[in-house]
Amino acid sequence: MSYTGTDFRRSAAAITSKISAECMHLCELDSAVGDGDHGTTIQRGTKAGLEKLQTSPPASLSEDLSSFSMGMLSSMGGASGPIYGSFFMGMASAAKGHESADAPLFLAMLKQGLAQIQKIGKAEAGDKTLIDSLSPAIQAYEAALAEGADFATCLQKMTAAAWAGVEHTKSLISKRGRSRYAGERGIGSPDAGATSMAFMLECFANTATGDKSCAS
Amino acid sequence: MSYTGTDFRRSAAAITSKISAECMHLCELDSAVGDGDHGTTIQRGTKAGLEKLQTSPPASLSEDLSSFSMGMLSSMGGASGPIYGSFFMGMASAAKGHESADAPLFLAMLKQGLAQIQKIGKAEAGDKTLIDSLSPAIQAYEAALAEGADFATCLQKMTAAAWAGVEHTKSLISKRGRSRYAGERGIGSPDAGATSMAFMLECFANTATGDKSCAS
Amino acid sequence: MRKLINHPDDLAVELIDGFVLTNSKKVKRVARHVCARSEAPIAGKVGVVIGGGAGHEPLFLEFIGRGMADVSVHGQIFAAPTPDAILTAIQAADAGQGVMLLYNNYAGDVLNFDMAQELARMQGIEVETVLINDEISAFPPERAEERRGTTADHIVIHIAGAAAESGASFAEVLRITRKAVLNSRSLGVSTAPCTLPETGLGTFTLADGRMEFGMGLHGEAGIRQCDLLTADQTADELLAAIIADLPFRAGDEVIALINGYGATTRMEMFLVMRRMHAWLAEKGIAIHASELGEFCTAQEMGGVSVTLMRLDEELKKFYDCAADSPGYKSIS
Amino acid sequence: MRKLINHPDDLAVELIDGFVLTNSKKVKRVARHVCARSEAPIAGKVGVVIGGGAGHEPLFLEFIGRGMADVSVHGQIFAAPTPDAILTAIQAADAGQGVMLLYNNYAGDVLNFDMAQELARMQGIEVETVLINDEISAFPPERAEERRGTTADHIVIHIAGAAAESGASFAEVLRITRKAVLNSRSLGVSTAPCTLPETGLGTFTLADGRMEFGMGLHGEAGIRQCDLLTADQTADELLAAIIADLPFRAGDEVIALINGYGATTRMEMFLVMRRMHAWLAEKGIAIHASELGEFCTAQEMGGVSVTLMRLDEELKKFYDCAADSPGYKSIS
Ligand SMILES: Nc1ncnc2c1ncn2[C@@H]1O[C@H](COP(=O)(O)OP(=O)(O)O)[C@@H](O)[C@H]1O
Ligand SMILES: Nc1ncnc2c1ncn2[C@@H]1O[C@H](COP(=O)(O)OP(=O)(O)O)[C@@H](O)[C@H]1O
Ligand SMILES: [Mg+2]
Ligand SMILES: [Mg+2]
Ligand SMILES: [Mg+2]
Ligand SMILES: [Mg+2]
Repeated sequence: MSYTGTDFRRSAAAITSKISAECMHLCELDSAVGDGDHGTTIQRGTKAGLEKLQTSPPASLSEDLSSFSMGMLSSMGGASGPIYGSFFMGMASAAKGHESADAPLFLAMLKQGLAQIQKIGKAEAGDKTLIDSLSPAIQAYEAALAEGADFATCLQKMTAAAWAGVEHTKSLISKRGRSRYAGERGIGSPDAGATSMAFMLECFANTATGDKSCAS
Repeated sequence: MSYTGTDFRRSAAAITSKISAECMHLCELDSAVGDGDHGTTIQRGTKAGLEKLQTSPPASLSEDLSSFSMGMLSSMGGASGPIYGSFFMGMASAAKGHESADAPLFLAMLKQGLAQIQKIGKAEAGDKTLIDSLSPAIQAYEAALAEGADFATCLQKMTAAAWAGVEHTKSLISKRGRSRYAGERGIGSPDAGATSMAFMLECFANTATGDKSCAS
Repeated sequence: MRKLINHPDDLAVELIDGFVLTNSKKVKRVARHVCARSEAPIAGKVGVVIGGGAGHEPLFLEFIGRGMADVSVHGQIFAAPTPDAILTAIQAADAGQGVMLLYNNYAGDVLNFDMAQELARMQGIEVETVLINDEISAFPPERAEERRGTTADHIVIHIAGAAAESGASFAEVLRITRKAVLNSRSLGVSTAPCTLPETGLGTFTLADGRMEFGMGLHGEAGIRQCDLLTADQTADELLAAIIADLPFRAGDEVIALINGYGATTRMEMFLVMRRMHAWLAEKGIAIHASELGEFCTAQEMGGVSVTLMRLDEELKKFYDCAADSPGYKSIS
Repeated sequence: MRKLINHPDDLAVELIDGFVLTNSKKVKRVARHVCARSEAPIAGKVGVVIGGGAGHEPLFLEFIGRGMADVSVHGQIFAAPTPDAILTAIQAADAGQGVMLLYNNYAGDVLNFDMAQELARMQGIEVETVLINDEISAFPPERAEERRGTTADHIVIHIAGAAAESGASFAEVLRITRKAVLNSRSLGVSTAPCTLPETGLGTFTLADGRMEFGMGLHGEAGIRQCDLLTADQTADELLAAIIADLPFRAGDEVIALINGYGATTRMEMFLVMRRMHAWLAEKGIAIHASELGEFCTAQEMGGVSVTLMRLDEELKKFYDCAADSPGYKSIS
């Protein structure tokens, strides 16, 4: 099994419809401590990213990730626009020169995505951001890979860890973005961005392994 | 029994405290179909009228009625300011040259008050205004007087008819002031101004007959 | 209640205090309820007095200044001013060239202003009245003289003020102002009620997601309630009624005005304005100027009104003059 | 919800459509999310770009014009604009004398504007950033660089715009603008929440009769909730905190500003202004000018903020220049 440009186009479609379905839910999460627009923002971004893919000729995995990133960047705004734009741009740059990704390359892509997020956003694990679902997800993936697990299993572990990370954000106090002002009042609510990130990773896993359940 | 300047000063005090006590109630009545300020407006007017009396030297019944009128006129504004100002001014002009009012003169005063209201406000009986408590009140008074009733009885009949008039305004469609726009939607609510007029007439009656219950 | 106030009895006076302090370089306090532009009365100029109940700010309080009115007189919240205050206002505006009383056609206002007009005439001051009655919903065109004044106010006041400023005679100022009124039509829609600050009582009830056309500025009942329409649909309904009323026709040139009633966002106003431009273009009606803002409010009522004023060359000339009042500025 | 909108996705673009139609004589559309004063870029003049999330109108959209900014760029409601739109805005302001990016210090804005600044520099445009951070509640003075920008915006923009208009060099415009920011302090209180037009969700909950100090412009949590205070008490609390923060001292000369957040009546603002004048007089702080209005809103949020800006001769000179933008006019 390897992850191709075609797979990413399927992932992008799955992500877009999943995010649309969860739009109000994500807004409600953001509304508890932030300004309530994360759902509409990420929906706008994924739609624009997908449209960019659909209107551009077949291209490499890296080029497609980069197009998706540009679609998000030029449509989202807010804090999450540059953050998600950077994530996909990081994945694109790690994929450069490869027709498709095997399990180790996909890990490198995720790591490069995280690195770009941290480069631009300066957040650490524990700040109650989408890093708190992405970072444990990458760790779980890496641990599974080190134990010799296959690609599909790595992706499953990744997804489970992402959702555990979302759950963990409930206990955190935000240090970034609009939710930081809520301080301890934010305890009990999961972070909106961590949640959207978990949906994305889940869609990656499902499309990579051929599971269509995410493309509802 | 006759109604003197001193009696009017007592009436004015009784009216003022009664209106203050009923202020919110009158606002609520006005709020159903008008703009909800009749209570505060008439409260402001009676307070100002009373203050005018209290800060002016002892004077005739007519002069005191006229001072009270001026106090209302220069403090109330709205539709009810000129209307109530005219009412007391009419009473004052009918009382002119008399030390005190007996039952027939008091009737003349009421009639002159009503005439002034109609001169300035152009409303007819049935338009759902304070005329709809004042006018039947005067008729009841006049009928009692014609039947030979004493002053106190005339005043009691007046008060009862005023309240019956208030009750009757519930069935009327407003043709004057802000409430006219409500049309049939105003049916069921008594007119605010008719209600404040009934309180005033009741206070007149109580103070004239020595009943202090109104000066609560 | 959700309002920042002190003692309810002091509202009207304290709000005028704050207004005068805010604009001390350009306005002065003449009496508790009366404010004037600093230079009033202005020699050789017809005086313009405006006024009404408070609670509609910036109307009328803040529309005094160059190219606007000379004096404004206010009552309590939603209550017409008293005759003695209006008389003081007339005196403060009088430079011997005549004084025009320009206000909205409500029973309470007419009663009080008419009394003051009588008193002023008895003092030998030449005074005439022009009533503003632009709101179309409450009465059909045949009964236009019973209609209420609403959101055409500040442009009528501006044209009157500019005409007076130009040195026009009393008769001319009256004629031009009446023409401005006769060519103005407004209709609004409310989306949220407001509360009276003295009592905390609501002026009317309106469920979330409902709207009422023709609701008055003091919560007077409107003509039609319905489920909330879109901005475009709302503009369509308001414009169709207004255009048919004058009627406005292809080739006319107008001022196109959107007024917010209080809690309305400028976003909503811009959406309605956007549609209005498309509408008028389609009808062949030219827009000489667009205005958008809160000019006439009903406390924190939600909703908008649309006003159109048809211009001829004379009205256009005065409209295009500069206006410099705290509540309305126009830089030509 | 109680708002007049069309399709939620189109809000930001349609509101800009309406803005440009309303002000077509003085502003132009540069791109979907970018507007400029008609003359921009202006030869020989430093360019000033302002922007941020939409939904705070008139901020920033309407503060372009003479003595104000050259270009404004907007995102969706409460969401910072995107880097490509900001880049377009920079290009539209660039007359070769340098372009200043002037906006409020929020994480989302900084991320997007910084990206655009990089892109513009790669194209050889000289670009620098000045962040506005006048709001005192969220961080102590030692962490002032983390503070948010709020209701000092339009006076900072005016001083920046007037300085640029005067022909000052890029370095001078940056210095003067930074000085204006450093001398500004704001604090607000919310009395009623607002709803996001896209979703109808409230940004926060606040019971009737309660108020929250330091509430952010997007519903970010404040620092203290309490029962509704009077207008005077509210002014006292806001001023005590602001004055201690800079600190402002006897002998200082200031601009005293009251901003309404959306659903606030001007009546309430005038009451707070009234008390502010008494307060500052007592402290020996002179008021050079008072401003009152809705300059920076958070949809239909209720409440007010107070802003003080301490002036020196240089700031006063630029503040006193004329401003002619759709959202803010000052006639000198
Ligand atoms: N510096 C940061 N690094 C990583 N993620 C961040 C950062 N700041 C904010 N986020 C994420 O962005 C989400 C909010 O996104 P969104 O609501 O779209 O933007 P905004 O805060 O501008 O309204 C947060 O829930 C958080 O996960
Ligand atoms: N033309 C009129 N003649 C007699 N009474 C009137 C007239 N117009 C209004 N009123 C009375 O005034 C009352 C309203 O007074 P108020 O609320 O104080 O004034 P406003 O209508 O200006 O708010 C009505 O309830 C009615 O009884
Ligand atoms: Mg958000
Ligand atoms: Mg009333
Ligand atoms: Mg009233
Ligand atoms: Mg946002």
